[in-house]
Amino acid sequence: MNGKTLVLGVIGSDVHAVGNKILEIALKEAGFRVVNLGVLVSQKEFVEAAIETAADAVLVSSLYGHAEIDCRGLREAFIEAGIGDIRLYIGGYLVVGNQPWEETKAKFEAMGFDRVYPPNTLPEDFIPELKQDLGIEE
Amino acid sequence: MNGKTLVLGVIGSDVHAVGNKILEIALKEAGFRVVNLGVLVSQKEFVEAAIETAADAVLVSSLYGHAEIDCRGLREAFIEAGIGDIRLYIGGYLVVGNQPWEETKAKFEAMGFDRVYPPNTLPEDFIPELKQDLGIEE
Amino acid sequence: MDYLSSEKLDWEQMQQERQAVLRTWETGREVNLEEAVEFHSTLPPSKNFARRMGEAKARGITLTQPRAGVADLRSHLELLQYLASEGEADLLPTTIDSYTRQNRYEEAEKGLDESRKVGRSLLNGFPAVNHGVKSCRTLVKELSPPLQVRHGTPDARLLAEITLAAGFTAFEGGGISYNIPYAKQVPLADSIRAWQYVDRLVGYYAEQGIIINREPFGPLTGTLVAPCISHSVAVIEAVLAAKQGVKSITLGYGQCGNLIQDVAAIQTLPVLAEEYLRREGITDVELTTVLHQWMGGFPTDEPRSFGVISLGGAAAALSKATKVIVKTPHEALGIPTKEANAAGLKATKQVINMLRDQSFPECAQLAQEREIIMQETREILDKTLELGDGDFALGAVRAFQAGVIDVPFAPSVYNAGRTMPARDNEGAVRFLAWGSLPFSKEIQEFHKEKLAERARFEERTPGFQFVIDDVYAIGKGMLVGRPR
Amino acid sequence: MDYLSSEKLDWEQMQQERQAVLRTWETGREVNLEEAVEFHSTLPPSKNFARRMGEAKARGITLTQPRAGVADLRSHLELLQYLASEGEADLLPTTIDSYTRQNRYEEAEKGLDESRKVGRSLLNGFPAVNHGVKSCRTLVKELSPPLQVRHGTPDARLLAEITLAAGFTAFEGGGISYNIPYAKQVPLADSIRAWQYVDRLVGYYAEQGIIINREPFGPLTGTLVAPCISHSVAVIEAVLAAKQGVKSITLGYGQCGNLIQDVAAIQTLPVLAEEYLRREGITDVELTTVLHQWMGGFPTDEPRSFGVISLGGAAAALSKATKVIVKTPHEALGIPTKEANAAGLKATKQVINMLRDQSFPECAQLAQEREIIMQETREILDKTLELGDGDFALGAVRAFQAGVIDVPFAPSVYNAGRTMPARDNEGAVRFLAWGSLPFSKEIQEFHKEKLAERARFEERTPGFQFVIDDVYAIGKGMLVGRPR
Ligand code: B12
Ligand code: B12
Repeated sequence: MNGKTLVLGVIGSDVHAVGNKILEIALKEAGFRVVNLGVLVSQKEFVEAAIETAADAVLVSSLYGHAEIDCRGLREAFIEAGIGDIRLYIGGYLVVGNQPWEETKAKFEAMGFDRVYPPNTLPEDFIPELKQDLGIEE
Repeated sequence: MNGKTLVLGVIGSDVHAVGNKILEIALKEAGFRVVNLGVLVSQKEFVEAAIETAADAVLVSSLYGHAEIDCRGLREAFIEAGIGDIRLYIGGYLVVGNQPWEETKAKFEAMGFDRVYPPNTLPEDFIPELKQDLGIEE
Repeated sequence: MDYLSSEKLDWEQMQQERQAVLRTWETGREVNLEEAVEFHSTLPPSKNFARRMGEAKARGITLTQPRAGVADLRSHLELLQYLASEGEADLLPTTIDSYTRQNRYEEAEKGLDESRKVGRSLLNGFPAVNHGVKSCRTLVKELSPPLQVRHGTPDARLLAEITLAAGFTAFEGGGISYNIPYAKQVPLADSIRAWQYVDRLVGYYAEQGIIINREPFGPLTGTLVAPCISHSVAVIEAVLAAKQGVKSITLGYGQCGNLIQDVAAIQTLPVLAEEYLRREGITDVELTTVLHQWMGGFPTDEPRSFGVISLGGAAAALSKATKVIVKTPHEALGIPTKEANAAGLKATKQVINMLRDQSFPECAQLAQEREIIMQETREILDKTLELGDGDFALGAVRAFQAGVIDVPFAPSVYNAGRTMPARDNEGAVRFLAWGSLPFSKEIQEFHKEKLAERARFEERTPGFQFVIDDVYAIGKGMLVGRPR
Repeated sequence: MDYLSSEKLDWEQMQQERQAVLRTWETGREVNLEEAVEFHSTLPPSKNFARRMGEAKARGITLTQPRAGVADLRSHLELLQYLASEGEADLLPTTIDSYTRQNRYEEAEKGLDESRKVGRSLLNGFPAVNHGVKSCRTLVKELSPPLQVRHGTPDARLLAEITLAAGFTAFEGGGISYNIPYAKQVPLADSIRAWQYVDRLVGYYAEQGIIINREPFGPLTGTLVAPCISHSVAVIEAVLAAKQGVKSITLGYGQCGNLIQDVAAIQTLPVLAEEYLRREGITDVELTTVLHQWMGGFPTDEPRSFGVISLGGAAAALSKATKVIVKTPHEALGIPTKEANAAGLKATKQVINMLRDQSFPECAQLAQEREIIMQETREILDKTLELGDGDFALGAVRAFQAGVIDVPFAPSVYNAGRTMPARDNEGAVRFLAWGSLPFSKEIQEFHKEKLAERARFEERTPGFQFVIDDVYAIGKGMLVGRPR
């Protein structure tokens, strides 16, 4: 255990569960305490879970293409709840169709995500970055 | 029989025989007298056969991509032989690779071909035109 | 749950419920059953999905069908027209967006509005409820091939009312297959009951002489779902549908990747369904089959995706599935362009046509695989019936509760999630752990031995790493997730 | 023709001929056998084609190999590098241009010069003779996978001298397979003799411990060539090669499209070759197999081509062919771009990898198809031996003269061209007319019945229209050319 807590979930009306389950396993194996909210998670549930568990970061997944709509105001919701500086990550298929990645990335960064990951990101691709961000030494 | 004679052949070092055999059958069925020189036919052989058989048109095939080199001077050879106004047709894969068709067509028209056909032309696609060109009524 | 039984709903008693359902969104007002039946009777037989399926079955050929749906009506129509002309799709879909699937019509409306504003679809499907009967009917009128609604909706009562009234002649889904993989908190009894409504509505149309095709969603979570699991769900939903008067049922299965297992799966589906229907005394349902090309994670490049797609086409043709649901070379990139969608259809059609006069030869391995699938499925279904005191509706709820039916990777809290599927040494999907699946000793031994064989070959102990490696394998260009 | 026999050429006596051959083009001077053998011995084993094939056979996997060649050395190198990295080709080719194939080195030189001038290849391949030993060696040095020369040259003596001296470790072709489909007026005795020279050269290398792989060209004209025809040629060329000391032979076959026939064809190839080699007392040759994806006319669009390609990949993997020669989605458009070439490789690799742990199951139909192929081939080969007084070299010449071996659609005047191949009702290639193929009554009846079956199904009389329709069928998205 590395002492850091992550809240994990698939936002909105999205039910893609496979990646979520795999992520949970990979993050636990990497030493995190993982609070997995599963699929169909609302903004409110993310905020509440982050407060309750004193999370260090929230990892949002969105696979089904509606992230643009579902994530609007998410950063603001955290700010309102008094934990506006929590680290926010998002990954998956963030828009409908295959659009230029740089645009998509910029769009979600502007929405307040600290890091935005493209489709098919493997655990081994981002866990090192996550550890670095949270100041975990290997 | 429609009274018209066609000389048929695959020019240069080209050995693609299947289309040539199918063309022979289709043209015979359409009523032409067909003199099929087969594959690996030189310019000289085309000219001689056209003279010998008093052909109404010469149908050159080239499938293997070297037509640009092989057909240079073909029209001139017919002119030299005194039958410079014979109708010349060409069809097949005329250049190496898949290049813009309009350019290829223009290139071969400039070389003296009366009609230039793209790859995968079926007998039913060009026989009507051929008949029209040669003044055959149906 | 006391109220749940598989008995046919009383049409008269259902009218009150219908009125309530139709009031949940304004377009519900447009539904007029009498007028709808009349409209259906004016449609040419070639637009009837059930009929096309029946013909294909009789001729022993495999039809192609894409998935496709965008927010705006015109764009959706153009998309489908393109897939019919350029993609030569035999059957057409209308894939519904995810808000509608969760009955969130307001969000769907927002998405639809914005999509129109920005000129591209912000929704991942066509919000048919928001469009309403009249708009949907435009699709039916303008398109030649038959149309099916494809979605993933636990409570699709309003969606069915609207699309069937509009003239759609096929409707995918079922109380289990559109709940367990597509919802988290919806009690199974609720979705089964909601789908009995849909089936009863289809049954009503049948009583008026309008045959509408129903298709339980075969692939479930699309990821390492062994045939016995999806077959059990398919058979239960077929029986439940038939009991409400449905006359045309297409049984589905998602390609697993081992050719023999895939062929055996398609071959056994109608055999098992017929068997359990007959036990209920039902013999007048036309059963057809559908193979879904690989439903799990795809490779990210187009050429490799074409490979996966073609292999799925081959499995469909060789097993003589009545239709094949086609993936696209953009599967791992995002919702496909219309060109990519047509490309998937064309590659599939080429393979299917080249194999149309061939079938997978009868052989010992195939027979054994069929036997295994049938025995496993019967063990699950018989236990389910036992738990339900002879009733599949009740039995299904209790079976899921007990883990007697258990879908891997399912998001629903009503699914036990105690099995661990993994590929054997030839790539067939087996169980590393079967949780509470009511397998006999014989079947348990079979799975153990199959995975031990793989473990020996790979020189590692069988375990969860198999599952993870197998989840990624096809995306990485393999079938079996071998250690690297 | 008196001089023709299959006996091993005397190496000393061959030296005069070698000197003459090496003088036919200036680059011949660069050949120094001793130095070449030394160069070969410095190459890592991973660059040896024969070795890679042997390993793949032992592991039961199928390797991929593209076709590719452009005029200029740098461009050719880059092309091959791309196919190895992006296309993950296991084995690399160097496809030779058509002038070189006809020994017209001057025209090749012109084409090469002009290609350099205009900056694109005006030649349909790499003119290796014109490039010479040193330039060709650049390829061997810079590329990791093993390299094969692929061409279609009746007299490839100089080409072999140069490319083998350069370090190529595989050489396609044979006295029949690179004459009958690739020439018009070259007497068979001449090309067989020229190829005995090539084989003897390879045998010389073997004597020095350098194993070079030889591959008779399996598909011949690529168009409705029944297995018994290509198998007969493959076996004869294998025996002729082995008699000159060749130790590694890859037997080829061009996919016909009926899966069972294709699998049976690959399975029977080494069985038959071994049988006839053993009769000659030869047991020390390593035999491997290659399936060529469909070699006839392709569909003009890419998605459909991917379908054909994938099906070929499936046939190769399920039959456990040692390698597969890959087509591209540009096949019916022209020489492919490097991207299209890599795309064909990737689609194929995906299919092969997904099927690598599966094989076609043993079954009655497959066994029957194998029996048919073996009986047909033995009837042809035994008659050939009889005509040749026990000698395959002489026998081959006389067999072609008599139409005992007869390749459909071949351009050569030395081929009888009296057979009429057509597909049966399941798409397997059979004979509508077998000309003078020495078929027994039993086999004749088999073909008659198979085509009568198709005729009954199509309600038309069997005849030449079958052939024409079948030639176009795959290009038009079908396998069997049904009437429209
Ligand atoms: C399996 C699957 C399904 C299953 C899901 C079953 C289930 N309940 O889990 C079923 C069949 C039910 C399904 C349904 C639908 N699906 Co779906 N599905 C897929 C598919 C084939 C594989 C997904 C998967 O499991 N991958 C394997 C796992 C391990 O990978 P993963 O999910 O990508 O997660 C990894 C990474 O993305 C990353 N990651 C994920 N989240 C995060 C977060 C952070 C912070 C980080 C760092 C990393 C990260 O790590 C994970 C582990 O490696 C993909 C396409 C593909 N990839 O091939 C489409 C896909 C995701 N689905 C899609 C769609 C649209 C749908 C539907 C709307 C139906 C439709 N219109 O076609 C419905 C949606 C239902 C709903 N309400 O959500 C689209 C999304 C399109 C878009 N965004 O443009 C895709 C891309 C297919 C496509 N090309 O159209 N689907
Ligand atoms: C079969 C085949 C072969 C066989 C030929 C056997 C034989 N002896 O006949 C073999 C395997 C031996 C072969 C060899 C080669 N081939 Co080849 N072959 C083909 C293939 C697959 C089919 C050709 C065919 O038979 N089609 C069926 C017949 C019925 O159609 P057709 O030939 O096109 O003819 C029709 C029309 O074109 C038209 N037509 C033809 N001529 C004319 C003339 C007129 C006036 C008109 C109106 C119409 C017309 O009517 C015909 C009947 O419908 C094509 C690709 C394809 N089309 O899928 C490549 C193809 C033609 N081959 C090609 C090449 C390059 C070669 C080789 C050089 C090897 C190589 N580098 O890969 C050698 C050449 C050897 C030589 N010296 O010629 C290239 C040509 C590329 C280019 N021009 O850019 C092609 C396009 C493949 C490719 N994409 O690379 N080939």
